[in-house]
Amino acid sequence: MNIYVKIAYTFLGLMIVLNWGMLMRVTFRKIGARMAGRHGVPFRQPWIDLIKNIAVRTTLTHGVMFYLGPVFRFSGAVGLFLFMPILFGKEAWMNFSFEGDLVLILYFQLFGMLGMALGAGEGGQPHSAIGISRGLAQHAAVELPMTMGIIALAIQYQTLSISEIVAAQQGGFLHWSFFTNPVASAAIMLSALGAFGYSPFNLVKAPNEIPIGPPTEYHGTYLGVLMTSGNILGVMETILFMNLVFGGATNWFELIIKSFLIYFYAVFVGMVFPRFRIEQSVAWFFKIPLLLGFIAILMYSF
Amino acid sequence: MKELVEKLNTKYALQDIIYQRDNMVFATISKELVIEAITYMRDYEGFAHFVMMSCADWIEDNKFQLTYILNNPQQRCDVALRVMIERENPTMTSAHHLWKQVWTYQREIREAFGIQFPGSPRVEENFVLEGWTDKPHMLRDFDTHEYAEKTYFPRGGRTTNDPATYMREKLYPNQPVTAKKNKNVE
Amino acid sequence: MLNNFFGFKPDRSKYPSVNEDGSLNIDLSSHQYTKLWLGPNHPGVTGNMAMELTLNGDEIVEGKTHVGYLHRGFEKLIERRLFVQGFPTSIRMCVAEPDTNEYLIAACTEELSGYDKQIPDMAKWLRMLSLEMARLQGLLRGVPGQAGTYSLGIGVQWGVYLRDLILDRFEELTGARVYHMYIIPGGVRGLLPEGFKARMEDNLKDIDDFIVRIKKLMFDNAIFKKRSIGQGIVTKEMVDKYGVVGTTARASGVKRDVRKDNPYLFYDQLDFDPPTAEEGDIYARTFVRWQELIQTVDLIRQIMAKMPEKGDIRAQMPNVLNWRIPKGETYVRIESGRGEYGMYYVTDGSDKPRRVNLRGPSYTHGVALLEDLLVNTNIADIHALMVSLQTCPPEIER
Amino acid sequence: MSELNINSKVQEMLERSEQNAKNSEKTFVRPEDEVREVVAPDGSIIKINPLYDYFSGERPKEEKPKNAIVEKFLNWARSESIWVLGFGTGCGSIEIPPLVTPRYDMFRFGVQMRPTPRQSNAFIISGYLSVKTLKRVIRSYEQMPSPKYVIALGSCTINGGMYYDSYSTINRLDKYIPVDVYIAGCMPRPEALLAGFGKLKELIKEGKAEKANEYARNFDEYKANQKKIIKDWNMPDYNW
Repeated sequence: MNIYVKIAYTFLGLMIVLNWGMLMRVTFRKIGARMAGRHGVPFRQPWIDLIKNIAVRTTLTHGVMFYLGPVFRFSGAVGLFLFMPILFGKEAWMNFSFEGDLVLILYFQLFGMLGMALGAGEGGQPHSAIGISRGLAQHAAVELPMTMGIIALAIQYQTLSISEIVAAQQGGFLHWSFFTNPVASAAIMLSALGAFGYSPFNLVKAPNEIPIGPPTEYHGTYLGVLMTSGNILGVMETILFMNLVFGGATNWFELIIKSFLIYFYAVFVGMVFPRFRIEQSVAWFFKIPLLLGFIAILMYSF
Repeated sequence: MKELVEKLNTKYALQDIIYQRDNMVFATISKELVIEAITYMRDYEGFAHFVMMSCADWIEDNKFQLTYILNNPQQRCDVALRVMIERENPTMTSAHHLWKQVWTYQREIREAFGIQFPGSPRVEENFVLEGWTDKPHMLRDFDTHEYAEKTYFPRGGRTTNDPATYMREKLYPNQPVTAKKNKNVE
Repeated sequence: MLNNFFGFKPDRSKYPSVNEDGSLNIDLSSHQYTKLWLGPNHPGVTGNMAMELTLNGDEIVEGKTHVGYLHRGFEKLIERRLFVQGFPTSIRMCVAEPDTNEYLIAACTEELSGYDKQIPDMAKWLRMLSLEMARLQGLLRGVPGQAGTYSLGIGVQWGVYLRDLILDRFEELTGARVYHMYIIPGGVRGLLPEGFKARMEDNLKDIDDFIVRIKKLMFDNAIFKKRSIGQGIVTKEMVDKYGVVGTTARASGVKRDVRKDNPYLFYDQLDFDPPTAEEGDIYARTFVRWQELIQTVDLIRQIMAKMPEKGDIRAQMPNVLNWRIPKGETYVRIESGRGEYGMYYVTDGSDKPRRVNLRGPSYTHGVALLEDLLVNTNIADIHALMVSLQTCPPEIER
Repeated sequence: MSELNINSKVQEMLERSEQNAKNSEKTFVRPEDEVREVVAPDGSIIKINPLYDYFSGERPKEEKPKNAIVEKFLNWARSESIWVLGFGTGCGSIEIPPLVTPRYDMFRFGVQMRPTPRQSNAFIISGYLSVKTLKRVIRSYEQMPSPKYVIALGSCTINGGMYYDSYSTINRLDKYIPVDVYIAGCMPRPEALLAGFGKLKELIKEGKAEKANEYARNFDEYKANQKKIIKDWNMPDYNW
């Protein structure tokens, strides 16, 4: 395929992912509202919020890193998108995935968080600093079991390429890693709860403890960029878990259904559970998910 | 209740004993004895619950009245001890060592009435006001209306009527005045 | 043992070191401590209140409360208003449960002027109904609010909706939604509207359903238990030392309820038993309040059943505009949703009170007790601690 | 020959008198705001003046809309997405929980709560303001990015209401910060608040809600009023 056509497809894909992310978020806000018995925000709300944030007139800065924080987060989200095969078997939507992209994806997950840490530190708000240190601590705890599960999958399929992992899962739902390797899948999906950042693991933004964590000082366009990258990240995380555990997607319809259900799993848990404290959260990930990750690796090592 | 008041009376020479309710008595005690009395009541008579501490300004007599209200949770009775202290350079012995919440009351009274409680923790800090430069705000001779009119920007068109005269004028304009007229009408 | 390992708690008896005068030796320039102001603009602080915290990591080594952001000078304002003009002013002292203020100032003026024996029975029953409804609406916000502090917001949404229904009943009964001015000196302002009892019973049925649901949502929830058990413990010894009252004292095993100890109105004719717990932590306090919610629903049913159909609702009172009360002083206490709520009232024989002083439970809970409980707490638990002590800043500063 | 030929003795005296004048100014500086020397992590000693180093001392500027047609679209977006600062300044904040719960659900109208002033553009002054709170309100208001709107709730913000004679609460809010919408009543019902939001939306759509620019234009007047009642002014004149 021509590289220019490829770039055009990538931009189109990014737009689709961004809009799907916004729609998905607002749908879950509405579902949450219905649980409470409310109507909730209208479906157009995230787009209007984005326009309004860009339309804010005053912008002020605390320094260079304050600019770069949202940029880092956005590049983390876009990087995650660039190297992720979105639809299996369609060359146009494989993006720039290559052999060994799994390692790069794991790195990009952390990239946005590090950018936020630098930006929030420059902002000087104590709540930002507390939030981001909580975020990094929890991220380390989430990464460990998740990486163990992913390594177990890599050993199982003998590859570090996401497209090959997806390819190995084709041919009926019983070929999904969820059924062929339940232990590793469980480790990944339990730590996925932490990656999505819904309650009980929403410590980073914890609204009534440290309002609202790292983005406290961010406003206007900065916040718009943060919101955009947050929406892209949300979808890309679901696509990652879909590719690893639930057999990927071969068309857009399948992608929408699967990513919606995976996201719904995180929101569903978040609706009925309060929030952990940071040490409880870290301890939780170091108990069952980590144990499952160990077992998964051991199972395929011998 | 009666025996207790008798006992306290012989020990601390109470005055103006008023039985407000069956289980509530008000009495005046001298300034020097009050801390001793409430310590005795807490330790030996079971008045473990410190209800509140309050102050009233009797500007006509040039006195402040400090009231300590104690409650006996077992016997379900209350004793309120009044202390009259001079209005000039008012100072009172602190009771913060008896109950943990007393310093809050003392801090508030220090700010509102200007009564000093030497030794009470954080008593010099402001409690509710910030940057207050006028006289203590709960004194009777501090006119809050005048202060508000002078300091803030009252919006025009606000009228205040004395309810008694206003009602009489509006509702019964032809009726002669029968009720005793108010002295304190502003 | 394992639990203690994960819930690592530093030993605050060793550091920070204590100076000779008893203050903590905190050197902010040593990079060990952080000064953090929480509030007044902070969604995790109940009401408009600030806390000056010194942190070591995210553990609090010293906490100071700053109040006064809601100070309106009520006690000064009432001193320059007639007795009856004091009513609309006084009920705004605490917005969470305004009816208790109404009853207190009515009871004080009646007692001092000697009219307390002439209040008709019907008025007393209606007063009790209004007070219990006020307690119910406060608890409907407060009980799920405890889970809300741990970001379990769904119960709050249900609870506030049901509270709106109770406020509708208040509107029927009194004409106002939040500030009712229903209890006036000498009686109450009106009889029950037609069909009130049936509509109230409908709402109480909804609340029964809510009570069951909230139990599953909160008290059977593993993470809620994990966050609240063992946190913010008020021991039995602390109850008298700090002047702890109400549900907070009852959750520490001290059965103290003004409705039982010093019955006012017709509370001695009702059949109830204040719930207690022994642990004294946040979970126990919330659980006691949840039982209190059940009991309040039952009390409203009892009151509506025992209440006479008709009767006088007001005693023969003097012209309130020329009303003079002889010199005297009194202290009246009742049990509000938060605990003993009292008013000290001094009259000097003129047509205005000499001194009015409110004693709210938050005055001790929210300043002295909170400051001591804050030490060694995680900043994540501050909101939960404040809500569990039912801190209501407007009644601290008035 | 230079015109300003001040000899060194006089210069010294002038400096001393200037110094004296500076010292005699009554300043309310909290201990943590005083100029101090701090040891940086690398061991060097740096001087910190918190009031000037932590805040920008720049005056607010008027920010006029640029393109009328684009502005019309942006105003529509602003009106449909009102982010309210979650700062309950008075007893009116008891009516905020009903607004975000099933009965009155203000999310339907695009009104949402934000916990930090940086991200919010509407400020509900919920009732009476004591002087102590007013100080915080001014700071929060100035930290909000323009365009920003103020909704004043209750009679007490209009003319003092029930507390007209209180020594602690202000009487008129519009002397200290510009107000877009007043909602009368004590206390106003949630429906009144929803109607107030509707009114604010209309104002924004018509392009009339430019009170942030008015604040910048009449900055000195507002500051004079604020400083008249806040006796211990220990913050910068305008803090971003």
